[in-house]
Amino acid sequence: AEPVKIGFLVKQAEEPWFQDEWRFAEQAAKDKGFTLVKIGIPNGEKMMAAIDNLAAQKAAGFVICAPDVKLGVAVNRAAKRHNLKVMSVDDQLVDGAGKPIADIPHMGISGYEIGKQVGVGLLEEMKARGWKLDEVGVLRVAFDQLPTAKDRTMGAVDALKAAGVPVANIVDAPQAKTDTESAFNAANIAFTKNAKFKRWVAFGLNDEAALGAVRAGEGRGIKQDAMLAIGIGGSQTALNEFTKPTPTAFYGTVLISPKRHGYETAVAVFEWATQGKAPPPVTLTSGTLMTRKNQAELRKQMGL
Amino acid sequence: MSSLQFDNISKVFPGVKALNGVSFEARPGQVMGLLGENGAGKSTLLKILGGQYKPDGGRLLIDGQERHFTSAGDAIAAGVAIIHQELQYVSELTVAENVLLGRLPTRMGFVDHKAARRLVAEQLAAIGVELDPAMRLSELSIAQRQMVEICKAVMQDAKVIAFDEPTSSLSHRETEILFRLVKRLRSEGRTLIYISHRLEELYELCDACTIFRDGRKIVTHEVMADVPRERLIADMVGRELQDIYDYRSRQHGPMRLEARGLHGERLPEPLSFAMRGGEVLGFFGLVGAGRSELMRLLYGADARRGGEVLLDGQPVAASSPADAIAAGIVLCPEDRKEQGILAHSSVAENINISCRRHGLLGGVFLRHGQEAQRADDFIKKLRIKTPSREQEIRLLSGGNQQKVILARWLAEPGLKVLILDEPTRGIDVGAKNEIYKIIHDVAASGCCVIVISSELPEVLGIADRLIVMRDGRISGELTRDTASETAALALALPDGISGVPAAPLH
Amino acid sequence: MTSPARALLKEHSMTLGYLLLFVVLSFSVENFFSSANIVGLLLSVAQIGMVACTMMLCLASRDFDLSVGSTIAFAGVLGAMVLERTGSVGLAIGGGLMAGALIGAGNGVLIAYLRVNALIATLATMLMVRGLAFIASQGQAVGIADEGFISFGDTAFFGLPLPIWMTAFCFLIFGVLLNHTVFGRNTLAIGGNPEAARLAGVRVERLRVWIFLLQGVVTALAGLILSARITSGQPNAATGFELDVISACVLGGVSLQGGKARIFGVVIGVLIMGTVENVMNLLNVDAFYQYLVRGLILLAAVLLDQLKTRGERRN
Amino acid sequence: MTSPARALLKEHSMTLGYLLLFVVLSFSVENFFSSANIVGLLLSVAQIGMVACTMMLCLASRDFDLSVGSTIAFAGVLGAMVLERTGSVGLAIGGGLMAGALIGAGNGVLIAYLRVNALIATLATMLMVRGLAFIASQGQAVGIADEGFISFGDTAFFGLPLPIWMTAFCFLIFGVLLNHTVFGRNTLAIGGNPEAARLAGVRVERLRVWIFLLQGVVTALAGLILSARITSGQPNAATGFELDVISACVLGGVSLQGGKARIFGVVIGVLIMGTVENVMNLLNVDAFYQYLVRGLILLAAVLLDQLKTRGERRN
Ligand SMILES: Nc1ncnc2c1ncn2[C@@H]1O[C@H](COP(=O)(O)OP(=O)(O)OP(=O)(O)O)[C@@H](O)[C@H]1O
Ligand SMILES: Nc1ncnc2c1ncn2[C@@H]1O[C@H](COP(=O)(O)OP(=O)(O)OP(=O)(O)O)[C@@H](O)[C@H]1O
Ligand SMILES: O[C@@H]1[C@@H](O)[C@@H](O)CO[C@H]1O
Ligand SMILES: [Mg+2]
Ligand SMILES: [Mg+2]
Repeated sequence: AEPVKIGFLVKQAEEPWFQDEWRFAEQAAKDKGFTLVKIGIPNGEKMMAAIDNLAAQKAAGFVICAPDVKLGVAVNRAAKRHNLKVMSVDDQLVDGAGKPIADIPHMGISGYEIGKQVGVGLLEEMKARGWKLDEVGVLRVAFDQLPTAKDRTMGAVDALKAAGVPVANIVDAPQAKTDTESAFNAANIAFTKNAKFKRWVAFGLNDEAALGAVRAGEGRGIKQDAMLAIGIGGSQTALNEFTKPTPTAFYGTVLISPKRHGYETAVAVFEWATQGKAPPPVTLTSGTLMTRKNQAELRKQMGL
Repeated sequence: MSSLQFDNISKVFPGVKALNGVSFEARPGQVMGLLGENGAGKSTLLKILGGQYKPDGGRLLIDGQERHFTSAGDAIAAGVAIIHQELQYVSELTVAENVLLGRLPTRMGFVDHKAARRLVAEQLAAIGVELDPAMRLSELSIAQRQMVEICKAVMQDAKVIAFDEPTSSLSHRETEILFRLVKRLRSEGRTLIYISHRLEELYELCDACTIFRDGRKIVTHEVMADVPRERLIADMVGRELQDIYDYRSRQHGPMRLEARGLHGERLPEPLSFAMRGGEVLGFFGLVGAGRSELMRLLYGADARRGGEVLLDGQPVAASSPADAIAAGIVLCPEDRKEQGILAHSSVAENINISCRRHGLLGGVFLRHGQEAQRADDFIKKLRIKTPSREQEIRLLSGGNQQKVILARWLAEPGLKVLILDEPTRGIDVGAKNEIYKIIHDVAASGCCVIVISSELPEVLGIADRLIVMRDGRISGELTRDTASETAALALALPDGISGVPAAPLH
Repeated sequence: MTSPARALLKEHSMTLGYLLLFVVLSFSVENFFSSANIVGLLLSVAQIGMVACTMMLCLASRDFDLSVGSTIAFAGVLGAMVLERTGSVGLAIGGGLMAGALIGAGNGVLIAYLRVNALIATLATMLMVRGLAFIASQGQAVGIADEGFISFGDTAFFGLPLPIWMTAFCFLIFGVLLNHTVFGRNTLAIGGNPEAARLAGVRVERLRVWIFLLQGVVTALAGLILSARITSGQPNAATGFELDVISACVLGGVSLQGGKARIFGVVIGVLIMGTVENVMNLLNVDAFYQYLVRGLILLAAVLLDQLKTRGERRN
Repeated sequence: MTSPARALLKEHSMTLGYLLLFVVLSFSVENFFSSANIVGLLLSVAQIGMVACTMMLCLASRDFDLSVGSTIAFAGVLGAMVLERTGSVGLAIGGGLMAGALIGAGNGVLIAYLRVNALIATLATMLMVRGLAFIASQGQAVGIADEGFISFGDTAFFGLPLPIWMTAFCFLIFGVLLNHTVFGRNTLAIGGNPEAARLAGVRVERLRVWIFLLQGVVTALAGLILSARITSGQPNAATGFELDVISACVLGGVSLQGGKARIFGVVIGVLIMGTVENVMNLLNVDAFYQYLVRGLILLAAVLLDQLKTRGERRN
């Protein structure tokens, strides 16, 4: 018999995170003996085409990280129409009213929770360094066009606020695109506007954003001893910083596991389609703060 | 039918007073000729008549009624049709669509292509032009495109029709057709305006004429036939001119340029010719005879299928115009607008583009002072009418643009072969005379000068020797002594056609 | 070969080329030639196809429009919002189309009357309209729950979903418009030689505004259909869409220098774009290599066309 | 006013306008006129500025290049990879520049000799080069640890970091190239009328290849500098960069119809782009409204320029 086909659709195929997810899903396909079809779906239109395409290939089901969570209804309808099993990964799909769609099982992170972890990580290190909370500027590299980016950074902000950081110290640096250079330019301006702060903490939606802030700080003499940044993802961008001979202001990153997300979702959909074993409605994975010190051991633990 | 009256019309462009209080009147059933040096303001006046420009002062009256056109559409609606000096067609549309542009017949909202083709075919036939209305303009020769333009104007059934140098890209056959057409339109009682630099033509067609100089009207002669030629020229250029060809016999040097078996895509067979230094060689033929094609092959502008060019006995490896120029061969192309001018560049830039490579500072940097000086020299020498060397060339009158292109090549220091394809197209008599002088001077310095012209009197007037082409072949050769209009035409026309009325020689 | 036969062959070489490709793919790529896949393929180019019709006119008149992607997003968002507030499908569609018309007319006025360079003008509207889409929706997708509206996206007639029919209809309409109406012929004329058109009495400015207005309306329609298909108005939908549409047109032989357009070519251009994408996904081509392949195919298609025109010139 | 004075004023109206804007902003926007901010502003347009120099030539010759964004990314990735493998800064830079030259020359050959439409050709290379960047790096940022290389991004002379000096240097070089060499003049000539230029002895094809080659090299240099600044080669850097660069050029008065270019205008165009962005962030303009403002400013700038040219025509 022909091997079962399972699709794995991700919103940004170019992003290292999704490359990793795919890699682990591929691993699962090999282990369990099914065929994985990987398609990048940068927008709603491409997403619909990809689902049609899966149906044409007679796939049994698919895992999806949609370009927008509100595409939930469309995903659900299309899956039903073609009789495909579907499960979401990373970002949970919602309906028009913003309620999670119950029919679609989900495994992922909560952007907001991960953001909170960033905030907590920053607070702890500030404390360790003995910084006074009201003297530190908080730099939020913002990309609010992207819902998950907003969730993450607001999570961090809330954690910091809860610990007593004055609201006035929180500075937004909106980046025009999600790359490092845009973050650099945005951070630069924020530093200019708030020269009164001698110490800074910074974060953004991903490692690239945090890195841009770090480089901008260095350009203005705000070096490792006066700045702390924590990224999200644990990508190569972060690892590159950790391998530098001297520590930089890029203090850490909240590592989330592409392995579990990729491997387990692919297996779950496969088993659902072949054995009728429905996955649990929601599985949330957590992030772990990875720093220069614990990186090696943590990555080993995660199987990276 | 209607009379047309210009009353004290003025038009100023930055740095140029193109028209300065011009008044005259043209009556129905009359062909009014307009004459004047290049840049005298003739085309500007027609553009005002056509609603393209708004005059800065003065009135335009049709049938005694003052008219204010704000667009070309207004003028058309008022019964005015203009055939512009710069052809205005859409190359990707068909003949029928071009002719009926803006007025395509429709049926129930849809274009009636069949009716359009029929209408245009009828009109073309009535004029005497053989053309398939379904052909695209891009497939036609310039002369054919010109005939399409003429047909377009005629089909507007306008009361006032103005022709701006319509014959400048026509050869004998089409010219004949045009003349017949103009005469017919006159007999229908329309008001006609006719601009040309060819005096013979004006004498043949016009009833009256108005002469311009420097934007001013000099005089209107009510009866054209009564005005002697010398008088016209003197009024136009403001000085006396005797023999405009100014032929001077020269000593010819040794064999200098040899074209052997040049073969290209559009030529049916390989062609050869040779000439001595100091010689002026004329090429005559009807439109499409292949003269331009041959010269473009020689110049490296088109890909050669075979053949070689020898200069002073040495083969010239000209696979591009740049190579030819480096060897001292230059070509002044026939289609000024498409192939000659860099429209948005200055006069100075257009003059210096090629020759500047000789005077570079350190082999790299331009010498701006020197280039400016050179431009000014040529502007003076060729009497180019321009407010300054920095003026964009497209703002110059057609004839003056031609002079700038000529200056570009005269500025070449190592000039050995000068090829001029229709060099006096659209040029006034005064300037023609200057160009002929230059041709003779260049030849006298030992260069080869090749002149392609569709104006028979011109080639006969200036060439030492004449090569006649027909259908892509060299059909014969005439020396200055044996050359005559009849002899040349006999060689140029397809076999069996003769008795073409020759225009009177000067 | 006789000359008319050869001309015909040349005229339709792109079509024949595509048919050949299609047959080859049908035999070599599993699942390609199945009704499910063909429908999927056609659906995937429905939006591009619709907008390519008017983009063809726009390019033919020597203009350019970068704002179509944003307009798709904005019309979708607006439609979804109106639907949310009023519950009326008619109002939602009317509102979306009206917005498209306004955006298009705005582009047209800027370009035709105020003589702003088309690239810059439509780049500016692209930014502004995208901004409006974000502002109106506060950056969030606007959900659509109305079944009537959603059915625009997936009701099928004779086995083909509505969006495909709409696209086919657009090709028909605009084909006729281009070839058989004064509007179409004048469009080619102003693209081929604006001065000549003006001198012949064509109201060039007005025509250009109309072209952009039509483009706006059709694009908005595409946006509404998209929002029905994905059951939400997405402020960041269709980014990069403009280049896809323009590529499809150019692949189909529409000249960026204006004055040249063939509706048939555009159909083929659109199909090529869709087929390449479709086959790559069927063959599970790696995402990174997809960039490479897409680039190569684009090049191959125009090179082929180029060689053909060259050969033609030689004859 | 005397005519030459007026001409001078008209010639530099954009510059004067910008200076005025600058003064107004200095007084009205807090922190704008501070050395830190000005340096930041200049840094933010360093890459755009460098590439705008060659893009100006490209547009002036009536061409178009969409592949610059991808080339920036690829050169950065390649440089970082070479550095990683060999540890040699020279090889890294050499490799990056060489790759840029090849990409540029490839574009040039496609466009000049194979006569592929520039939009499609460079769209194809844009896709392919981006693909290569992803493939080479496996989609991951490539870290740079070499201090020597990193110093290209942040060493300062007289208070200004190296990238700014490089950009200034590019403006100087290409300004001289455009105005004071045959190369520049011929570039304008082929943009104005390629056929006339060819007949006037310009080796059109060769020149076009050179222009693209230069563009490739300068873009690669910009990519290498960017990678030094962000201490890694990122395969998805500089998306959308091409439109920014082209906008800056057009804002600066470079005509997309070819034949017109002024280096001074380009400098101003680049500065306007950077200043708008900078001020919006200083003023804390909401991200969604930034789209709107950017569009409006773009429009305002070209409209102003347009009105000026119109006024001129009226006289
Ligand atoms: N748009 C324009 N801007 C500036 N100057 C112009 C413009 N159009 C014409 N001119 C100038 O006005 C003058 C008259 O030009 P016009 O074209 O009417 O001459 P003409 O008599 O038709 O000459 P020719 O016989 O060479 O065609 C010339 O000096 C020309 O340079
Ligand atoms: N672009 C073209 N495409 C196809 N045929 C052409 C083209 N240009 C010229 N021809 C044809 O090539 C032949 C030679 O034309 P060529 O221009 O060399 O003749 P000519 O004697 O110089 O005439 P003219 O007075 O028109 O310049 C003619 O039959 C002409 O119709
Ligand atoms: O978009 C993010 C992606 O960047 C990765 O971080 C996983 O979660 C998704 O929501
Ligand atoms: Mg004239
Ligand atoms: Mg000729």
